Amino acid sequence: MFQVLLFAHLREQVGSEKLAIREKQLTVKEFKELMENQYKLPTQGVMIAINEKYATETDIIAEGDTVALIPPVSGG
Amino acid sequence: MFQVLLFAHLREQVGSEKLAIREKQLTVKEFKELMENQYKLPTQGVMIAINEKYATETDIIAEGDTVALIPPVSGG
Amino acid sequence: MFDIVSRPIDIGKVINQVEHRNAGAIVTFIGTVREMTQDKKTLYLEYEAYEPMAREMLSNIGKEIKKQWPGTVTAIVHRIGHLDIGDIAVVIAVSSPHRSDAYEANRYAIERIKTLVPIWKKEHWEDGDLWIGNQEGTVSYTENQSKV
Amino acid sequence: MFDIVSRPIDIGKVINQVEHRNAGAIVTFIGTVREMTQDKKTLYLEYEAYEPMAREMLSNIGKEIKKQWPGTVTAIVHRIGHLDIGDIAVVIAVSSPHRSDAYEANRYAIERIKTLVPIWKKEHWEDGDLWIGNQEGTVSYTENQSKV
Repeated sequence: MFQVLLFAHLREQVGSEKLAIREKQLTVKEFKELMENQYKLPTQGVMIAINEKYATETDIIAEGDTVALIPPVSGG
Repeated sequence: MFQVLLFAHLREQVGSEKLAIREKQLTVKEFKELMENQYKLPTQGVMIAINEKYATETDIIAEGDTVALIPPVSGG
Repeated sequence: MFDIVSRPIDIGKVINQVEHRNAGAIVTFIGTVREMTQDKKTLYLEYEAYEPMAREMLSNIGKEIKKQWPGTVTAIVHRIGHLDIGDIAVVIAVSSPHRSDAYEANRYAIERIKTLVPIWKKEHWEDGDLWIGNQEGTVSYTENQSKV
Repeated sequence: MFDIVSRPIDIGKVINQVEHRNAGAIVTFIGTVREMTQDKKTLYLEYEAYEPMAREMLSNIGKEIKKQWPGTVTAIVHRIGHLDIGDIAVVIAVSSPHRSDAYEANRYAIERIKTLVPIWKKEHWEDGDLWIGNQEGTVSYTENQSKV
């Protein structure tokens, strides 16, 4: 199991700031497919952070990680 | 007659912040020659202001004007 | 000093962080909440951040700058929460022995923030609100939002 | 606000002059007295100005900027007299709806000041002093000065 943090419009869409995903291990690519298919969350242009670092498609999400969906940012 | 204001090293060289020039009318070019020859003041790279505006070589300095010798600046 | 805060930013304190005996130039960028964007009138903004990651990334931007422009010192503070028109959202201060580096490094910092640091703003207008999708407001997430 | 002053400059007051509801970006340049230039250690500086002309020229730089970058607001204050290491010699603040203009206009202002505005600095070192002859310290008036 691992946690997924949601921000901005994704948080509002889900109505929650966290999801708990009952998977042992996923690549980032597989994780994005899961978000699209099961949670209907758009992931185009959305970056993935694992434990507060940006990840690439082939990085592995493991048990206990904190994953975040990072839509295009607009700070500054 | 007109007044000449001196700044920075030129003021220190002359030991005074003002000169009074007893001429009725001079071009800037003539004025610079006067400064070089009679006052031994270097005028290379020195800009001339007449009444607080930068002047060109052919501008006329007239009775009552305030002239300033402006060596290369170093503010900022 | 690289921080995400919920209270007004004290510009002077951010500048103090980068002052030192061999700083000849300090360039600061202050991002404020603007009322008009094209013809739309903003009422207020809300900023949200992934705080620990945003703090870490601001600090990384400082390290990148020190590497690329040796001798510079950088401080960045970004505010989150409710901001009214004219309020300060971000202050970036960069000091350097020479001015050219301070301007360039400061510009680099704001461009990095607007591309990479996990902070989002939601614009509130009279007729709706919207999470802004990228730094120039050219991408937005209309499908999930109230009509604007 | 375009001024030549003999007392410490209040950065916040200069910034206040350029804040307005449609300023999304404020870029400031703060010029401070640096201790080391190459291997020479500065003890203090003296700045002198042709005050009325310098004030007028600062104000003209503001007008040039408004013309070249519409929507910007500029304030410039330069200090003269005795300045110690770390003291602020000049503050330039430019606000603009968009950041790019604010950076460019601010940079333009400092370059204009260093080329055109009748202000001079005299560096004091342990072994002498010298009026600095141009903005980069590459021209000086050695013939009239104590040996350095």
